Amino acid sequence: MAFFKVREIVKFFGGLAAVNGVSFEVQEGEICGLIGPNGSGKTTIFNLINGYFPLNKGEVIFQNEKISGLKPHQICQRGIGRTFQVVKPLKRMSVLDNVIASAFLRRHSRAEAQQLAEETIEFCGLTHYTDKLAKSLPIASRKRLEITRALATLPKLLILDETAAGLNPHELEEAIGLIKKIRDSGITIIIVEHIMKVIMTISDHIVAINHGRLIARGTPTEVASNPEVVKAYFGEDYRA
Amino acid sequence: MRICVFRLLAVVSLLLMGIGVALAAEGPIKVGVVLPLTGEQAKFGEIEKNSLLLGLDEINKAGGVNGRKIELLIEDDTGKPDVGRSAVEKLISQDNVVALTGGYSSSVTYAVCAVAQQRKVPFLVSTGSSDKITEQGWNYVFRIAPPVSEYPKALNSFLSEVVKPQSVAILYENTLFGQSGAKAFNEQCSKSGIKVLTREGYEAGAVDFKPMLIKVKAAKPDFVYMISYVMDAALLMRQSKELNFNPKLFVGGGAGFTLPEFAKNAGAAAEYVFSADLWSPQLPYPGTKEYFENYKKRFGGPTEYHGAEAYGCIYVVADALKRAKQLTPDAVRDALASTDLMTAFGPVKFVSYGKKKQQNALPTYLVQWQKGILQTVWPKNVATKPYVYPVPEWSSR
Amino acid sequence: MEVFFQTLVAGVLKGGLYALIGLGMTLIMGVMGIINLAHGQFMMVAMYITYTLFHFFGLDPYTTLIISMPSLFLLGLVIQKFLLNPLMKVESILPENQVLMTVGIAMVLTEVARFIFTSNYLSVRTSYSSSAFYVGGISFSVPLSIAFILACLLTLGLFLFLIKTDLGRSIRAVSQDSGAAELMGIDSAKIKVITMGIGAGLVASAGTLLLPIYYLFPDIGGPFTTKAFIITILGGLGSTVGAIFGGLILGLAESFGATYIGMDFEDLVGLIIFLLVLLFLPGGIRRLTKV
Amino acid sequence: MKRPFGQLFLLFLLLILPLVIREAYYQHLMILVLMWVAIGSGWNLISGFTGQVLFGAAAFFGFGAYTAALLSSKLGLSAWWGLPLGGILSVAIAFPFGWICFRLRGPYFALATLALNEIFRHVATIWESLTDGMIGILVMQTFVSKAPYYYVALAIAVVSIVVIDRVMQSRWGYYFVSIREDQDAAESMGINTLYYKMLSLCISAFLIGITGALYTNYMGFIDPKVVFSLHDISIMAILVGIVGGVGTIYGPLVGAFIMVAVQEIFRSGGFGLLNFIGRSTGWPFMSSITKFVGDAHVLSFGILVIIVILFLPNGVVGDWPVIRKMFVRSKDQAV
Repeated sequence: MAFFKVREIVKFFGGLAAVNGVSFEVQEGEICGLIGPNGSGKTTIFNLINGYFPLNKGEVIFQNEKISGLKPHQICQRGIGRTFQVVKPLKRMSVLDNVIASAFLRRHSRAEAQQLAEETIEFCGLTHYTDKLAKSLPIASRKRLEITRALATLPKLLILDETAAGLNPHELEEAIGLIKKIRDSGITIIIVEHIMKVIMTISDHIVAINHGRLIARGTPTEVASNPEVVKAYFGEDYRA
Repeated sequence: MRICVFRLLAVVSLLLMGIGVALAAEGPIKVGVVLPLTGEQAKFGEIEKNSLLLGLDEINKAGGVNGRKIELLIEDDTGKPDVGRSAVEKLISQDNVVALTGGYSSSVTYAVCAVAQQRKVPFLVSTGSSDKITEQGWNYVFRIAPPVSEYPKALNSFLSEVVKPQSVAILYENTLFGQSGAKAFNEQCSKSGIKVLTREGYEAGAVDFKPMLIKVKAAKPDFVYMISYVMDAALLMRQSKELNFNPKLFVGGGAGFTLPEFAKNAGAAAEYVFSADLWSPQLPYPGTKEYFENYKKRFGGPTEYHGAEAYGCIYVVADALKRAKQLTPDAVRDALASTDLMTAFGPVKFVSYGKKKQQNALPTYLVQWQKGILQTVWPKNVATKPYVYPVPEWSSR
Repeated sequence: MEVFFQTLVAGVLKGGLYALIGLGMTLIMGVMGIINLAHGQFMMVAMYITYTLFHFFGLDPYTTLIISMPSLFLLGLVIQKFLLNPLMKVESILPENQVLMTVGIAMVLTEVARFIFTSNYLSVRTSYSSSAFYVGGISFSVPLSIAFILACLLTLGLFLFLIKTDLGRSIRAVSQDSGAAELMGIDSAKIKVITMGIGAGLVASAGTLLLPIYYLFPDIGGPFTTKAFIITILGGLGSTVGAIFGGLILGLAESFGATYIGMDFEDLVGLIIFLLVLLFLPGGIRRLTKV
Repeated sequence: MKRPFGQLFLLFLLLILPLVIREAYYQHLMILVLMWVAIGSGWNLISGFTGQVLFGAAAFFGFGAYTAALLSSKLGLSAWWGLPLGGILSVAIAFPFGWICFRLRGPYFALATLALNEIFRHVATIWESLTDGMIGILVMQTFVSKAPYYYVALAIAVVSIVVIDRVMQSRWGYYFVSIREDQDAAESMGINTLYYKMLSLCISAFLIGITGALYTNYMGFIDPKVVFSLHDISIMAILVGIVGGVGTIYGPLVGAFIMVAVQEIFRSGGFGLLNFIGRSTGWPFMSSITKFVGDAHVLSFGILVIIVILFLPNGVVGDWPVIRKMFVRSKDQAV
């Protein structure tokens, strides 16, 4: 049985199918990349996994448990952490408090939560921002804060939505390093990324979608050479 | 930072205390007044205040009380009970008044009464019409105006002697005045065998009374009894006319139906409408007419029964101060209790009956709008004009 | 049967007036995304303008529309420009501080009116104030009928303005997505100022039309603010056609509630419908009609 | 609580206050301030800390007040039982209240609470067989002295502040603020937002409810228009919160003090100061100034709101550094 499985999920917005019968599996300990052109339904899939939108059809299974139909917070409690494409820092709280709030999910006393938060902040390399208000952070650090916050819930599966978008090359290297570090600590990752360099270097396994449908899956090299992917994804990307 | 906040608090409190102490000075005989001078009820607070001042000047000009002048300390209760309580606490503990008067809305009046009773300062309520106010056994509280349940006393005899109706529809606003008036009238009707077809409350300030009136019209009552405030009263009459609704008579339960604005607003629809009333300028009491004229001269507008209540109050207070053995609240209370005075508002004597204590038992009247003028029509001995009954239908006017 | 039809007529006529009150609010809420809790107070100001013109210059209340509407338009402009727009730059903990600001504005308008005109009840009496015509025994109030027709005309006018003119299109663009509109070169702050002006002008017309059949005092605004947001939520934000339906539904619900349940329940009926719509039909009637 | 001395000193001052200031008038004002501290704190928890702007504080206030009044009028019990019971029943009513309103966000939430506030008032007015409608309910006051009421009010105010202070340092507090800052993010952090919003509302309702019950005991008379008042309770609670400081522990304390003081200063013409000047100087225009000031008290509330929102969006406590800078700046320049 797979660690994480999405089966035939369907989501309609109005009359439009944003996601139409997508299925894929993720094995424990791997990084799974989710790719597709703009508007192909990647973020929608994340929101469906996360429980932010209810599913119209299909199911999501995590560690042999059906999690579709649960609320986002319940899904988080089951061990799935996520970040948002448009970052959602808790602006008027310090970075530490942001992470403490999140760490409270697994630690019940204030001191323990703070300890976990500090460890996680250090793990993610945000230590020098610890006491800054989240709203004062530059964009790269905000994205990192999102990851830190998600990690502090001690997830088994982490879903990253466009974590590298808008970063400069140096920050990009750091981000890739962080993601690998997270994987090495034993957390499974699903990542949506626009920047091919990132996704190709770190993914063990890639799922490509277009128009809400699965068009290819396999290793990065397999997917990159898939003609449909090239047509749908790279074609459009080049034009842009 | 917190320290600073506290320091600020401390400084301000000290300042407030200082001012309070500085102002407790000697002066003429001090009487406290609590009235709504701002907020929604300010209109009547203002009329009562003016009437008090009118009476005060007359009394002081005539030599005051045993040679000493009276000073009125008028506080605004803004129509809120907690603020009214602030006002009365201030009057008693800072200004050391020997007596209190005023009190417009019942909720504020109640709060003021409770303080007056606890602090043993006599309080002569001018309006506050809730029955309960004089039913608490409080010996420092007096009321010059009749309680709301007694407003239609004169109407009852008129109904049983002249109209002899079978059925009635009671319409009332959802206020203390409306709800308790409707309840009392309902009981009276069932006692005298008049069938109450509908009893309908409404939120004061409604735009459209037609739905209610349509229903009442379909029920075909002999007469309609309405307890409404002035503008609602005018709308009710205008819309009844629009709907061509013709019961034998429309009767108002005081308040809105007797004010000049009612006639002005309702126009032709006000004609022949009856109303219970506590006071009118044509009543044959000494000083009634003069009060009405002087008020108009000095303040440029007409007065009505609330003003007369207040005007009566200041004379009653002055009378009690005159008779009091000494100028202490207790002595003034005793003097008030033995009041027997004729005022422009009517005879004032505080009696106990039923559950009530120290309540002025005042006769009430029935008035009718005739050619745009409010005429007293019942009881016959004080009538200024004969009543018009039966009332012609709208279409035949 | 007469009871039923008379109730129906009363509800529809009152609904027309309500629609006019809701029209300005729906525009403001649609574009600004805020609730204008000073809406009824705008109407109160317009009523005082009408009263003053009637009382001191003898103008017919309906003629004063040409003065009350532009005056309130200006008032709306000023309030939006100097009190509400600056808030977009002020960072505060509660995003609803614009709403709280309108509460403050409402208090100030009410008290200023009380300062000038005292708490006295004022009214404007005209020959047609309480006249009615009868169709088959059912009475139609003349001033309410006029208000109803004017409400329809103004709605139509607003509808055309929003669809046909550039300014109207800009307003609709800001209403749908203020950020995107800004990217397309629309000065959204300016559009908000104009929208507030138009919204205030529209409710001014409602006030002026209401005055001959009603009366006036400084605290009159509050209940109408409540009605305005009920209508807006019923009709759907930013939907002019929705405001008409919202107004009619509220008018009818109140009338039928008053006739068949009891006049006590008139206001309750409106509030309960409001909650039901918020909960079970978010987006209001607009979601059903898609206009 | 790094520096508890300031707080303890304040508490000590408040404890001995009735012994120092014996005038019932000031004691009454202090009772009002303390009641508003509790109501303001309650409002601040759900609105300032949890970010759900409540326009319906009067619903809980009135519910608590009516619980106490009905206990006495219908069951013949002491209205003091209303304090615990009013709080608990307010919490009970907070569940359906929250169930309805928490489906909505932002301004819609605010509108829904406003609507519920009005619905409560209408029901209390119409349901005459239970509440006696606008005739109101009378409760005999237990004490002549103000001191017992003062200490009860003080206890409620202190409990509100301490409870909120404790809560805000705990997990709940972190969750409340997370919800205020971003509900979606909070949800993704494993926070059951509905549950914690409800929890926050329940604590608020409890604090506001017992204050309502105290109001009944203290004032002795309630009617729907007074205790379910949108303007005098719900909006006043918001004013206390935003003037003092949204989302600060001591904001409601400062806000309550300012609001009650402003109201009283305007109402009484600067505690009679204007009258005093008028009398001692004999200037005839002083009386019209006094009247003007008296009339302006609600106006001053309105202007205060506008100024605070424009210039001190975080209230006096929240923007204290800004205020201090305004006054201290000149000193800095001199140096």
